[in-house]
Amino acid sequence: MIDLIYKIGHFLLITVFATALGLLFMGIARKIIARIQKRYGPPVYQPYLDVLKLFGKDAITHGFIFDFGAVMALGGVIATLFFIPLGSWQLYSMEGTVLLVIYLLAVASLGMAMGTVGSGNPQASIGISRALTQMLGYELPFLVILFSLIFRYQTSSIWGLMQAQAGSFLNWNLFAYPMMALVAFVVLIGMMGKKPFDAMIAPSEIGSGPVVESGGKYLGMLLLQKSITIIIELALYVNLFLGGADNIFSFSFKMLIVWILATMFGSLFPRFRIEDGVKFFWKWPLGIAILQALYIII
Amino acid sequence: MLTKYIFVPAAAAFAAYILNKKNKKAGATITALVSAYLLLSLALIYGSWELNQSFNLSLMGYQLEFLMALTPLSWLFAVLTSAISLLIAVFSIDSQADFKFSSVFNLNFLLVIGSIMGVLFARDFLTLFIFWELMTWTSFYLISSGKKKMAGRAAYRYLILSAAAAYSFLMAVIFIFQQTGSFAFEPAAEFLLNNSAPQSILLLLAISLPFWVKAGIFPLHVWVKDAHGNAPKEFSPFLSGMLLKVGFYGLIVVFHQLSFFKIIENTIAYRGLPLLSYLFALLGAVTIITGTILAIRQEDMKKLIAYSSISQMGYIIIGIAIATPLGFSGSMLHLMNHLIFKSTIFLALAAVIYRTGTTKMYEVGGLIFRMPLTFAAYLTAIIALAGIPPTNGFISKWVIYQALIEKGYLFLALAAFFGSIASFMYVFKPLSTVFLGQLKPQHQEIKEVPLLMKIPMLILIGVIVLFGVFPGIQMNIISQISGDLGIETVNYSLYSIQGAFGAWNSLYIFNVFAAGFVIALLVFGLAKKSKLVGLLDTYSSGEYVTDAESYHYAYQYYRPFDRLFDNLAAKSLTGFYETLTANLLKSGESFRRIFAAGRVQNYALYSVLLFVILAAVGWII
Amino acid sequence: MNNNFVKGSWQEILDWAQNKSINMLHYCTGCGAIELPPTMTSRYDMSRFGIGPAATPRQADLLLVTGYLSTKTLRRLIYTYEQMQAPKFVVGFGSCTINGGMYWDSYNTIKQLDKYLPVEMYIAGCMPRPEAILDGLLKLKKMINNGEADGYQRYQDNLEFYHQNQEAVLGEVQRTQ
Amino acid sequence: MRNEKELLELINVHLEPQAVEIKREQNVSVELAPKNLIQALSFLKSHSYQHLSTISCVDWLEEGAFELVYHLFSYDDYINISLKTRIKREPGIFQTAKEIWPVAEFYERDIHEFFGVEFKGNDNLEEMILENWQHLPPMRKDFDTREFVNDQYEWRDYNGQKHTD
Repeated sequence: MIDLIYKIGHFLLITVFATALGLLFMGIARKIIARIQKRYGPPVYQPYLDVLKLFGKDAITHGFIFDFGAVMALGGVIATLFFIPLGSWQLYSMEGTVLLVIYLLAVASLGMAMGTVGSGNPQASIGISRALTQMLGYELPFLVILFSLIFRYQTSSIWGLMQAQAGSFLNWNLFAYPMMALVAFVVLIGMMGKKPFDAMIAPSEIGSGPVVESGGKYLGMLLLQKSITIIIELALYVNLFLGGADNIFSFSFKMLIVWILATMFGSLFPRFRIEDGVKFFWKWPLGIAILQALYIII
Repeated sequence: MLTKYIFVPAAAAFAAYILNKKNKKAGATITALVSAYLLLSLALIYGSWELNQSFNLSLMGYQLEFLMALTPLSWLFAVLTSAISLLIAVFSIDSQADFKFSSVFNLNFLLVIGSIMGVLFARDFLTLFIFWELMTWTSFYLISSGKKKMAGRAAYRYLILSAAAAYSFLMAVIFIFQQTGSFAFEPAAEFLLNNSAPQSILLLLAISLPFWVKAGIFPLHVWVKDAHGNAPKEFSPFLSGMLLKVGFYGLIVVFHQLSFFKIIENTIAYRGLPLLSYLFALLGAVTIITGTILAIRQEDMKKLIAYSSISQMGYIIIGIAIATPLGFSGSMLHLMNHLIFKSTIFLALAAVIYRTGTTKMYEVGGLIFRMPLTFAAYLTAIIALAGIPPTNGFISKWVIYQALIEKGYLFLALAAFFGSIASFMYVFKPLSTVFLGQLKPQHQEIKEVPLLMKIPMLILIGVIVLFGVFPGIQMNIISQISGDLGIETVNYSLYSIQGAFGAWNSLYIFNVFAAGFVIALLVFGLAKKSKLVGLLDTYSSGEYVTDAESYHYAYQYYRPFDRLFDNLAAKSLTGFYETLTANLLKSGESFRRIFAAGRVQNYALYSVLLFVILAAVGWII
Repeated sequence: MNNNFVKGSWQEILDWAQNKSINMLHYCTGCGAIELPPTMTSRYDMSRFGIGPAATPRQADLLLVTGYLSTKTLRRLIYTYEQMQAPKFVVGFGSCTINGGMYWDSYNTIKQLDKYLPVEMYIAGCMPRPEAILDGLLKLKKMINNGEADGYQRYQDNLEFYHQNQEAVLGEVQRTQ
Repeated sequence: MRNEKELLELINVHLEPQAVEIKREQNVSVELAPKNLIQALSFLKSHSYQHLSTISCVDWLEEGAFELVYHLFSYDDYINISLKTRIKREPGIFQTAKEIWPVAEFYERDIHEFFGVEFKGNDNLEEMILENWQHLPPMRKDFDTREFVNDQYEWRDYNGQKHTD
């Protein structure tokens, strides 16, 4: 019983922490982009206010699939979160293999896609069709990278991959396999839908794409989902390439560094057309990833 | 008694044909009863692997022996066959009410079941060949009894492929018979092992040709799409779920029981895998990629899922070809799981076709509010197909990935990853265009399908989740098969599988999922209640929309992606294949004159050569 | 515990959050839209007050009517307003929305926006400069924080009045289902 | 390649114009009787005047006539022609030019909407820009905009002082 309560408490704690951290990161990103554009920018705590406001607003739904999609999107990322080691914090991360996490993230994407397309708005469908196409673009190099990492360290658990880089910081995959880390960084930007790869949420062409019909608490839930997704993706990157960390503070710090770099990188580019984005991913990141993988397996 | 599995369906077939003339529902009911009987009696003989049976026949001085036996492999396939035919038969009791050829359908369906049983229990080439041909022809009649006429070229293609493959099989078998004086598997395997390796390999390739064709492996997959597009909607689940798999049964028999892998064991190898096996696996990889790319382009839901079947067959052949314990277990798991989720998809689509009468995806939409259970079945199945935990589809793909990474087969893994990620795209297309989006005005009055059609879908949903949580049930029989074939077994328990780099534990996954969803539900439930509005009340830049028909994004859903592969697809659609086949047939007469005087084994060689040529020109359709 | 007190304070918190975070849907009907880019970008940067653009009415809190409204546009504006979720605010922009402005004698331009939609406030000018816009929006924030911006409630309470006026100039009005 | 003079010669010979005028370089104005107009259009189209820029309409209230102006352009001559014709204001019926230029259908629809001119043979004369318009066509001279506005809209009340003109 105590064990169960402890576990439930742990579940809630991690969820709340990741949400809060993700929202903070989003606020930091807005500030950074503002400064790059020589603006003052909104306060860092702006995303918290946004979420609070959205949950206070009225909302409309387009039927049960719209509701189910939002719940599935948020539930999917929360479930994924428990498999990721966050510094020394880990719930099920021993069982969490990298491939599992990649596919678990798909649950959330599927939920979001289903719910938003269920609204009956064709702009949502167009956004989803773009998002899925782009996903094929960036997942392929990323999976090749995971292939090489798993083959290199002979373990597929994230914890194990993190442990394999222990010792000096020169053991980090960032320094051991810099090309791979670079490819993963580009993939990370694609995953987070940052600037060159944001054709699926193009606000002025397709009315922000997938979230076109989401208002009020639906948008709030998708915002929470987005914030947790950011944390998952950053944590994955930090664990795989920056050697993880042994406490949550230095782990958060490492995530912050990656996030700031990704934000700055993303604020410099115009937007790829969707097939050009896929072509780009299959040309450079995939090519480099394959070369790196060949180097490792031979 | 193994013969009853063949003769009971065969006898029932004619009864069904006659009775169905009186009552439209009788045929399907009989099929259901027979399948249930087969399933039950198969369950009773589980474990008695020593069961066998033989007949002797004296013909023209030859002593012919027909051998039948039960192995774990054939037991599994037989159970799958009877289970899926039971579900389909229950489904078609109602769905065939307006089907003109339902008598012929049930006649042929029962004959197909019987002949598959014959193929599965056969332990000699003659029995195998007889039932194989019976299966091919009856299933061909079944396919062409679909409401649409099977296009002449498609039928031609199917016949050419099957007949050529059958000839090559027969030639090779007769050659072996001349050498050993027996049609049985064991002496043949012994002979092949001791024979010179190149000749054995050639003979075995010739023998395996019909199985490659049936499994729909690139470049012999050209018949699959047309067969699926034209088959009656109730037969599609069986065609994709079971009939393609019988090809894999044959391949496993050739690879393991006829000791193909033992023969090539010592040939040139790549990363510890004989080059020929690697070639097979590469064929699987190409199959995955072509099937996937073409599936994304389809506008017809049955053809889309047919191409998806082709690509999923690629995973199975990769696993079988690399023949590691994990690979074999993974592909057997995938074989079973593919049967389950693909039948679910086809049944759900059959329900849609039953209600709307169209297979074009852009002609329907928004059916979720009219057919929620069909939607649930489709959703569960595609989650499994896309390999998303916690369903059975993820487990099998996960095991196959582990097998590929373990050995470092980069390019096979790349194809597997590609197929898996891209499967999100093609399974989401019917979800989005058929079930979600705007409901067409002419479909406003549609109702959910009748109870008898719901039951099979419900059962299949249950099975998908069950095997997703307890893969140990499947691993139990798979480990017996591996043991029987002499492959090492994989460690497993009821809800976990030990991979090469870490274990899969479905119980944890399930717990965590429950926790995540509960938290999300809490967030959702504690927030303000939302107001329900109609599907046409959406953001349309201020314009008031009244026309649901034009407000549904369905046609050419992935146009940007398709644009990347337009050149490839255009090349495959030129009919190159047909013209070359026709030219080959024309020159066949002169070929015959030159080579007819040759020895029997030459025939086998020519067949193989013909096939290599066909394969080379048979660029994807 | 007084239930009304709890409700009241919760409402105050929501009002506060609302005033700090406003997503505006700029309905670019006239020349006023051109004044918004400088207001949003680095010169004036309205995002430092928590005001940002929204892509669709579902996500928006504030409807900016940036210029004259012909009757044809008014029909779309009403539809858009009804698609927005409460709490929602309307701000009229420039003299055209106040009294018709330079289109005062045009046969198909409405003269007073507040007869058709519940306007929280007008920003005068032809066109208002970014300073005026920022000043107006800051006043709106204050109003929201004090709970004075209650247009959506006024709209509900006087539905008859608004519908009558709308139908007087538009004939039949299509509304959200 | 004709110049303006040659063009006028061509028109004088073939088209029975009521008045012709070279307004300025590359701009020619021709007045025709209504019965000759459609024929003139097809004649000019066959003589390289293939582009119908627009059709405009002028309401001559005192003279009781609508003046229809067809603006043609030639990519060979680089000359604009304005073909003008006056039709009776009541009942205001004319032939369609839809058979010669399909695009004329839209211009005629527009003129019908704002002036009330009927075009025989054009069956697509529904509302295009206005919505639910119940009054006189608004561009006619006898449509009193001021009165309509006073009627339809309310002026804003500035502390009791009504806005008046």
